[in-house]
Amino acid sequence: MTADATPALVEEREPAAGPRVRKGSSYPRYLAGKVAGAAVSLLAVLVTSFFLFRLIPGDPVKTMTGGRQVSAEQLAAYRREFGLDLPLWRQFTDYCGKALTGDFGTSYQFRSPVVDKITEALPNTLLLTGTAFVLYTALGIFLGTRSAWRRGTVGDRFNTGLALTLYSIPSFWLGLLLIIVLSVGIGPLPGMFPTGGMESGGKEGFAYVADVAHHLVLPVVTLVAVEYGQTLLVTRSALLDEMGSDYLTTARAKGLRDDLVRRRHAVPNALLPTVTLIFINLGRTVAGVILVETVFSWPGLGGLFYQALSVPDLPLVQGLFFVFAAAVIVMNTLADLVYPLLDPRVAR
Amino acid sequence: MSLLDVRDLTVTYASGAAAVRGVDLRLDAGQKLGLAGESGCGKSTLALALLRLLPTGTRITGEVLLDGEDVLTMKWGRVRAVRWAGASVVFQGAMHSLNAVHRIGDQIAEPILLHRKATPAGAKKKTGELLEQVGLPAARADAYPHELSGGQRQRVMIAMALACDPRLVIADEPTTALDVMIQAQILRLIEQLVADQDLGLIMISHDLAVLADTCDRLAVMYAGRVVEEGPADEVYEDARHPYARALSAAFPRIGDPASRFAPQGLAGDPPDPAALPSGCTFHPRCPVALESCAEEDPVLREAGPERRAACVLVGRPADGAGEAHEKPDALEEARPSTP
Amino acid sequence: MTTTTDTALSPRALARQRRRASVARFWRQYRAERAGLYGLTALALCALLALFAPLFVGSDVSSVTDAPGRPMQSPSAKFPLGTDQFGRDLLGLVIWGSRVSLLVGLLAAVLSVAIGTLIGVTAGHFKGWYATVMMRITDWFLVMPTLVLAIALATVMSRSLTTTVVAIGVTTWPTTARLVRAQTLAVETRPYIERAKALGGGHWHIMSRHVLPNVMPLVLAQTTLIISSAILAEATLAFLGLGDPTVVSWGGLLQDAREAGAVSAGDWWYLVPPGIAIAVVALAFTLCGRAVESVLNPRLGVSR
Amino acid sequence: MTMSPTASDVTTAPLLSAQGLYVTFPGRHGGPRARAVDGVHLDIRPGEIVALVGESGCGKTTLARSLLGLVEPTAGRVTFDGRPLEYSGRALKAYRKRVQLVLQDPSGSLNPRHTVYDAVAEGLRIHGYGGDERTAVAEALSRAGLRPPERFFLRYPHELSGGQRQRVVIAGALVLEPELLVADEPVASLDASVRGEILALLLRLRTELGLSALVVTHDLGLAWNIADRVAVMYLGRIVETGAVEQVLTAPRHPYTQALLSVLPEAPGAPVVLTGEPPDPSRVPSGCRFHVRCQILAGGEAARAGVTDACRGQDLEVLSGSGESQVACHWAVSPTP
Amino acid sequence: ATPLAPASQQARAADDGKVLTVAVAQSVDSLSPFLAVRLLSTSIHRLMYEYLTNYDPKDNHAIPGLATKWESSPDKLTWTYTIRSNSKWSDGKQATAEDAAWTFNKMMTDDGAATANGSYVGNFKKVTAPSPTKLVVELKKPQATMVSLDVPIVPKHVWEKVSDFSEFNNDKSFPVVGNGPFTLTGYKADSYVRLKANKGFWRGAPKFDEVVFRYYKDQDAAVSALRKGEVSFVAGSPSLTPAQAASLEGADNIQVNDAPGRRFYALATNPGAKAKNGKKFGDGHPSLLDQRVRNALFRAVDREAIIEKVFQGHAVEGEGYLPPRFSQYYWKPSADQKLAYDPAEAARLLDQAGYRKNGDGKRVGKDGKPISYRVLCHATDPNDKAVGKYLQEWWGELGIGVQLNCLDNVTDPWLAGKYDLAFDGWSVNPDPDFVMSIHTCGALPATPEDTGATDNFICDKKYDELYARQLAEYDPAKRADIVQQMESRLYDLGYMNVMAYPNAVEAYRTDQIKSITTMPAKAGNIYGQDGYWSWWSAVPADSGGSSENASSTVVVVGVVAVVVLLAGLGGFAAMRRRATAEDRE
Ligand SMILES: Nc1ncnc2c1ncn2[C@@H]1O[C@H](COP(=O)(O)OP(=O)(O)OP(=O)(O)O)[C@@H](O)[C@H]1O
Ligand SMILES: Nc1ncnc2c1ncn2[C@@H]1O[C@H](COP(=O)(O)OP(=O)(O)OP(=O)(O)O)[C@@H](O)[C@H]1O
Ligand SMILES: [Mg+2]
Ligand SMILES: [Mg+2]
Ligand code: NI
Repeated sequence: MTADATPALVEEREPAAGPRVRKGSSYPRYLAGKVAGAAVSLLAVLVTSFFLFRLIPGDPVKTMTGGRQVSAEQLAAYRREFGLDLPLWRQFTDYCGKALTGDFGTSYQFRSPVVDKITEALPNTLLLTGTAFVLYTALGIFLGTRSAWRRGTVGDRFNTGLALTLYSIPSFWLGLLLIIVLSVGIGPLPGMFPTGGMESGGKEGFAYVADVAHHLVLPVVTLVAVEYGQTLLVTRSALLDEMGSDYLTTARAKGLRDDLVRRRHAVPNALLPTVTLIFINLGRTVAGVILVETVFSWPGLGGLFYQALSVPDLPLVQGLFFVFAAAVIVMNTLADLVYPLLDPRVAR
Repeated sequence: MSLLDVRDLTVTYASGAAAVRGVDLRLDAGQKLGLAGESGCGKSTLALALLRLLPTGTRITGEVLLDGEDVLTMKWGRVRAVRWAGASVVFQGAMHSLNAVHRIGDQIAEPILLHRKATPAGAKKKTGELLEQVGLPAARADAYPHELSGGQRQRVMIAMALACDPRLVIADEPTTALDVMIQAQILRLIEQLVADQDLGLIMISHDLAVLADTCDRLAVMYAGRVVEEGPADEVYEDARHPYARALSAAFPRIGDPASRFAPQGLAGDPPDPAALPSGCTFHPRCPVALESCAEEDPVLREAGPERRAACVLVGRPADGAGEAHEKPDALEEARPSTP
Repeated sequence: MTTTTDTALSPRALARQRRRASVARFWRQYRAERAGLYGLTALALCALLALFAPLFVGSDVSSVTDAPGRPMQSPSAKFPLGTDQFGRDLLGLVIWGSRVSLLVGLLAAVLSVAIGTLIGVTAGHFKGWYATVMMRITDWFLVMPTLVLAIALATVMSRSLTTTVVAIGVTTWPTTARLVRAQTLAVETRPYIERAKALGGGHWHIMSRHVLPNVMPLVLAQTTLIISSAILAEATLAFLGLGDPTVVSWGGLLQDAREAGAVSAGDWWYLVPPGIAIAVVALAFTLCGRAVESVLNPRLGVSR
Repeated sequence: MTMSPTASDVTTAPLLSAQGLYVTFPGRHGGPRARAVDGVHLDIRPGEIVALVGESGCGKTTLARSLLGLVEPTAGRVTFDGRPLEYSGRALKAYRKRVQLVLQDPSGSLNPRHTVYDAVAEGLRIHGYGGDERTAVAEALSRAGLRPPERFFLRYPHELSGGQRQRVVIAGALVLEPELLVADEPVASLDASVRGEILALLLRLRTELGLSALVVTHDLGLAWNIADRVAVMYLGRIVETGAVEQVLTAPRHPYTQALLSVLPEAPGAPVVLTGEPPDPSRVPSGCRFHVRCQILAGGEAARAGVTDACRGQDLEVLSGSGESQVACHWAVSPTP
Repeated sequence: ATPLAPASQQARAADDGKVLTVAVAQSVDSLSPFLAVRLLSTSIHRLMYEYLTNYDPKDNHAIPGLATKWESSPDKLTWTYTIRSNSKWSDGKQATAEDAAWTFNKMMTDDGAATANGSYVGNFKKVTAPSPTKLVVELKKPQATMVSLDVPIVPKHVWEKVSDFSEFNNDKSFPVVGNGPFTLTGYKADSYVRLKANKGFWRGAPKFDEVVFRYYKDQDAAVSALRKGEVSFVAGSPSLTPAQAASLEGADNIQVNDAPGRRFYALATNPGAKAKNGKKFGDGHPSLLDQRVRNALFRAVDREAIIEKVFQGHAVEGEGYLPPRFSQYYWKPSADQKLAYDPAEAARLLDQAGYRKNGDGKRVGKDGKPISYRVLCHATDPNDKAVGKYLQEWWGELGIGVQLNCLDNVTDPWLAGKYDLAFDGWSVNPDPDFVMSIHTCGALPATPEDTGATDNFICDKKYDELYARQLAEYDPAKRADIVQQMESRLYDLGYMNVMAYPNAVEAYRTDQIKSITTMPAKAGNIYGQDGYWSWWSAVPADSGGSSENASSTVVVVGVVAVVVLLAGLGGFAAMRRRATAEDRE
């Protein structure tokens, strides 16, 4: 869970049970099923996001006015303004109705449409998590493949050991250490990177890009460090599962070179669990990385969510929660749609 | 010079299991050799050893002369060239020997292209021909393995084995998992192909009856060793080695009153290749074991024209095998494995 | 023990003997896993430390009023890891904190695995609408971004250890449920289930005698792995200020360190040890979990 | 060699009887339903061994399972000892004390986490056996040929050879002292050399305990080895039945003939039926075998003038009684 | 030096000018003066817009802002402000009384516009601008804040076009028209706010060309940024921690400003929440209604220890209600009035009040149950949690349990009166009227449903009388005396126990800021002043030359080079492996 990296090792064996759908179904039917499932899930998320946060004790309107002197009439007026005077079910139907048209209400604390706040922060989050995602996925797959192929060697043991170790490190802690070491600088080591934020501001063109890239380094390094292990381990064990397979012996018997056996035969077969993980990770990129965003003052969705929760800014919280969950659902569905392309056994 | 000449081949797995222990075999072009023996006796290991396909850490000694060239001492590059082009394998369990994510056509064409036997277009054409040869429409090249039935997959494996026109085909239990009727189809197909192309064929099975029906010669393995070898019919009908005899007796002949209500088996458990019994490895289960069998490990010896068997009773002046044959009770009544 | 002749044994004794034998076998195989041994050793040390913490640090390490040192002292002979902002001995606190971190990790994992196993086994065994509903729920939890959900739960409830345990437990069970269900489905297709049915065994018999023992190894491995992530999760929640501020835990120490400004003040001794402790324990559990998994799961064992 | 110890006596009442049994499975994703068992009458008399043979996928296992009440038939009924089988949990439990199933795959039939003792005692525990469990288990094991039984008590399945595992499974069935044993491919996954041992055991149990048995197999040789009577199944239906000697030495149904002809040592040219096993979700009309029938293809049917009947006229379901019967227009036509 | 050398000396010249970068820990809630309530946003509005009046940085008295002078009618109901004619909007238009009138009128008529500062105009009857330089405000009843109307005056010609004031955030098009010392030129949520110096500002142009507020979620990151010179100033939220201050004190080129704060830090007691209509609500512990209990609790709080351990010297021990910084109102209890730290006396008081220890050493309430107080604390405030730990132990000694209830948002239980004690603290304005008013009965909510101005539901007749008297007193000295009497009363009541006056601990780089005005000038703070003095007055240091712009590019280039190098090495290694793999199988 933390480190946004739930039992990684666990997911290893998941896909085998997951995407292998029953034989005999055709792709359109399969597709329709998946999409319908996703729609149901989205609806469920909408329901929960509405009701879950209503459990936060307290009167949203009093919270919104922050304890300033307000008369009962004014409070009532606010309630009316935000539709909080309606019976709960009406609030819910209104909310759903609007949500379906992309309107998640107005943030209590920022006084601007939730959608605006989200679209404002979304690119920042995507920049951070997207960059990290690409890097840790590539690194994880590359090292995982090598590790599996040379299992038992010193290199493999070092690789998995390091990955497991980094994987066990709390990301926020690593971030803090990196700030001390690489940002503040210790001893002879100069502080090379900014301590936080996404940009220094006031820059344009190439300087701007360079500036953002400069700010991006440490958070991305932190994320990559704690995340690549999962991909590595999943790839490695998926590949190991395939290693003993007869079709690899067949491939070798055909006279294929070792690396061709790996690239052409082993890896494509072992890809499914990794792909599942990749899509899960991709879905999570939107939820951002609350911790890393906090440590590095990155102006993303995670931080926004955390801020919104502490108020609590219900419309914003609900909207963000929905977006987070929707991203995962959409990605999962996409993954389901991609499987058949990767593995013809799926969806037939 | 024979097509394949295996001399004193031993294979020991990294785990210490001596799966093949000193096997000598010869095979001429156009000949069909059957290799039988119970499960785990080392048949597949032997087959894999012929092309050096065993996992790293396995110790292999002896010689495997393929057209006079020793596979075991070749450079890897040469081994790869020999693989499939010189000798190909139809693996046990075609279900798993095909790569599930590639179309079968591509899989068949892969060795063709790899060994540069044809251009991509040529390979495609050849793939179609091969498929038709094994009785599948060429259009099925676009299918994925899971879209085929077990018998069809086995045919694909056979087509693939023939892709580079090898001189030798090793078929490892090509019919074991199949229904009787499909088994018959496949066997017929193999026989026909061998006859047409003048290949050397090694066919592995534990079904002695099937091998006897298909092959010219038959070798029976027990615990990593060939214990009997000879013309197929003779070995099946009249085996010299007690194990081979027990094995052939296990296949009832329908209509033969002797086997009606008289199933025959062989008591005892197969030996553990990591801890083989002393002396003749078969002696703990042997109904005609002598005391000396516990110490002396007999080598293959002549047991008639073109026949060899590894039993102390074979080739004795008072032909032990014959003697055992006169006491069929020793084998006939299958007994529970109680001491 | 001398080998009593088999004939004299009662079924109960047989069962015990058998269990001993299987434990011994498990241990023999486990010993072969070097990483697992390291993990186990580290864990044993931690567990001992946590269990006997009262003996050598005493519960007053966390007392602010009789803190022995000055605030933020760097490591010295008296305070091997220095002191915190109240002047408390950090070594003592880290040791003391292991109790909460391990406890929360353990409880959360047990909760999570218990829910997951229950739902997984029943959903795998009973087909039909029950399974469909359960799996929908599971899937739903599965797609929730866990940390987000845990934060939300921790916010909704009051700040206490129970909250932390529940928040972690409630958000991490679906993976277990999915795994257990997959395993249950696999077990259910095994002929011995059919045999048990043919012998007259009912649902309860099949689930308790056949399915459960067969998913147990998975559950065991899963528990170990989840403990590891639960410890990380506890630290995360505490770090985000969602833990109980009055108990000493590793994550709480890290948050204290950050709130006290230890990072920019360069008081590494405040920051580094709890982090290392978390990483070491999480790693140890992960290593153990993987070792257990590879011992108990022959499929993985073969391929390694 | 002695012959047929308890020859089938047509007059005794059957112990187990399937009457007009149909089992269909829902088709995949709206496809046509699979008629796995499609009208079967089958009687098993006390002390009789019946072999049910047929190629893969013809519905043998489904039939066996429905006899045990593990699948509920879509139509028709199973009677045991004259009483129809009830599908309530309690009735089934009582029934399953008297009828036992031995499955195809001995390794799979044993829970890898249960010792031999547990596996054998399981049935006793389920049925709340009152007597001395230990003695009962020991007895069952030794009867199944695992002697001395104590030596096997603590073994796990993986510590046993395939043959020993199958014996444990059989012991587990015997311990409840059943009246009937349904053995689904009892030796299919065993090595040829162990096969005979297990079959001999079944025969011995029949003589010692008077057990009746239905042995499901695709191996005709097995039927020859141990059965009194054989029923040949094709695509969910029994197409030929009768005493073993008669059916296997003088088959009347073209399908039985083909099956026998492809046996390696069979005399004459093998009749290799082309194509894959037929699909129970698309049962041809008329004689269900006609699409693959070599007699029809070879023109012999035409000579007998039954071509149209073969193609269009459904055949009667064979009655379950012991006498020799065949479901074939050509075979029953005056000039076969 | 290496290309990766730290760019420490950088008063960063963005394009051409000197930039003052301020690290802030708060995010902007809104840039609309009608909506913003957070300290950061209102400080920014100070820079963007001129208010009618301002506060003298030396002694906080009202001085001219947009208004050059003001006078009230004798009945204090009509106020006339003279608007200066030398203040121009940044788009060149003249700022006039019309703008001010429009601003106030908008707030009076539009609920959306009243969101943030509506309380100032709640009492206004009419606001008119008879001439461009004259603004007349008519009141319904006298209002003390007429010379401290902290309301940004916005340009009418710009804001007229806004349709929905409750949703307009003023953050879409830049530069934003204003007439303050700086003009808002850029804003990115949770990233930065940029303001450019207004060269034509009537009081004189600021010395820095630009002020940038950069958002750091993490205070440590902000401090690190200061150390590196990425920012010129760190305010802390609300102040730097002792550890940070201690470490910065030794650093080169960094000045730590440890100013006596304007805050008090107190322990509020729930006096039994009730509304003006007499309705009681909430669930405060009944024992707390006994003054002896409250005093006993406070006597068990070792303020010295709190100053020493929690604030580590960066605070002054709390006594009276108002911090010593406001010297004319500052009050201290006399020696015998003082509730000095004395646990034994505390125990005695509790015994006396009838709350005796039971067998387990726990004091039991009248209901026979052991007493355990719920203490409401701010989860985001480390001090609350730290002091809470001490309370647990101190009161534990007394036999009283403490349950720390730390929440991100305490508003709800607070307003509902669902707590026993709570950590409380207010920033005190130069005029103490507001912080005094929140303890009057008049501030109670009208009904439990309303939200009153009250802080923690204190309602004391005697205090209220004093409050009324000071309101009517126009002689500053006499008024101060009454205020002190109020403080004394509050002290005795024991509902508000001030534990400390935390210092405002902030730091800036002396190599970037040569001088900066604190407020009050002597030992004052820099961030969050009433007015724009600090940023307007800050003088850039001359040394700052190297531009981070360049250096960061260099660093990026360096990093890219390293990455490429590593990738190349990796590729090379992989190729070599490939070569050897030939012979592997
Ligand atoms: N990779 C391996 N490592 C160690 N032992 C092995 C390995 N592969 C096979 N063996 C052992 O070697 C022996 C021979 O195995 P092999 O697969 O050659 O038998 P087989 O005759 O082909 O059996 P089957 O008829 O079941 O296919 C067996 O006892 C087996 O357990
Ligand atoms: N649960 C089921 N759902 C749907 N179809 C089934 C099911 N079980 C069996 N079938 C189908 O019913 C037909 C008969 O299956 P059955 O297992 O009885 O055959 P069998 O004769 O035992 O074959 P084998 O010799 O391969 O064991 C097959 O086509 C099979 O696909
Ligand atoms: Mg083999
Ligand atoms: Mg079957
Ligand atoms: Ni507050």
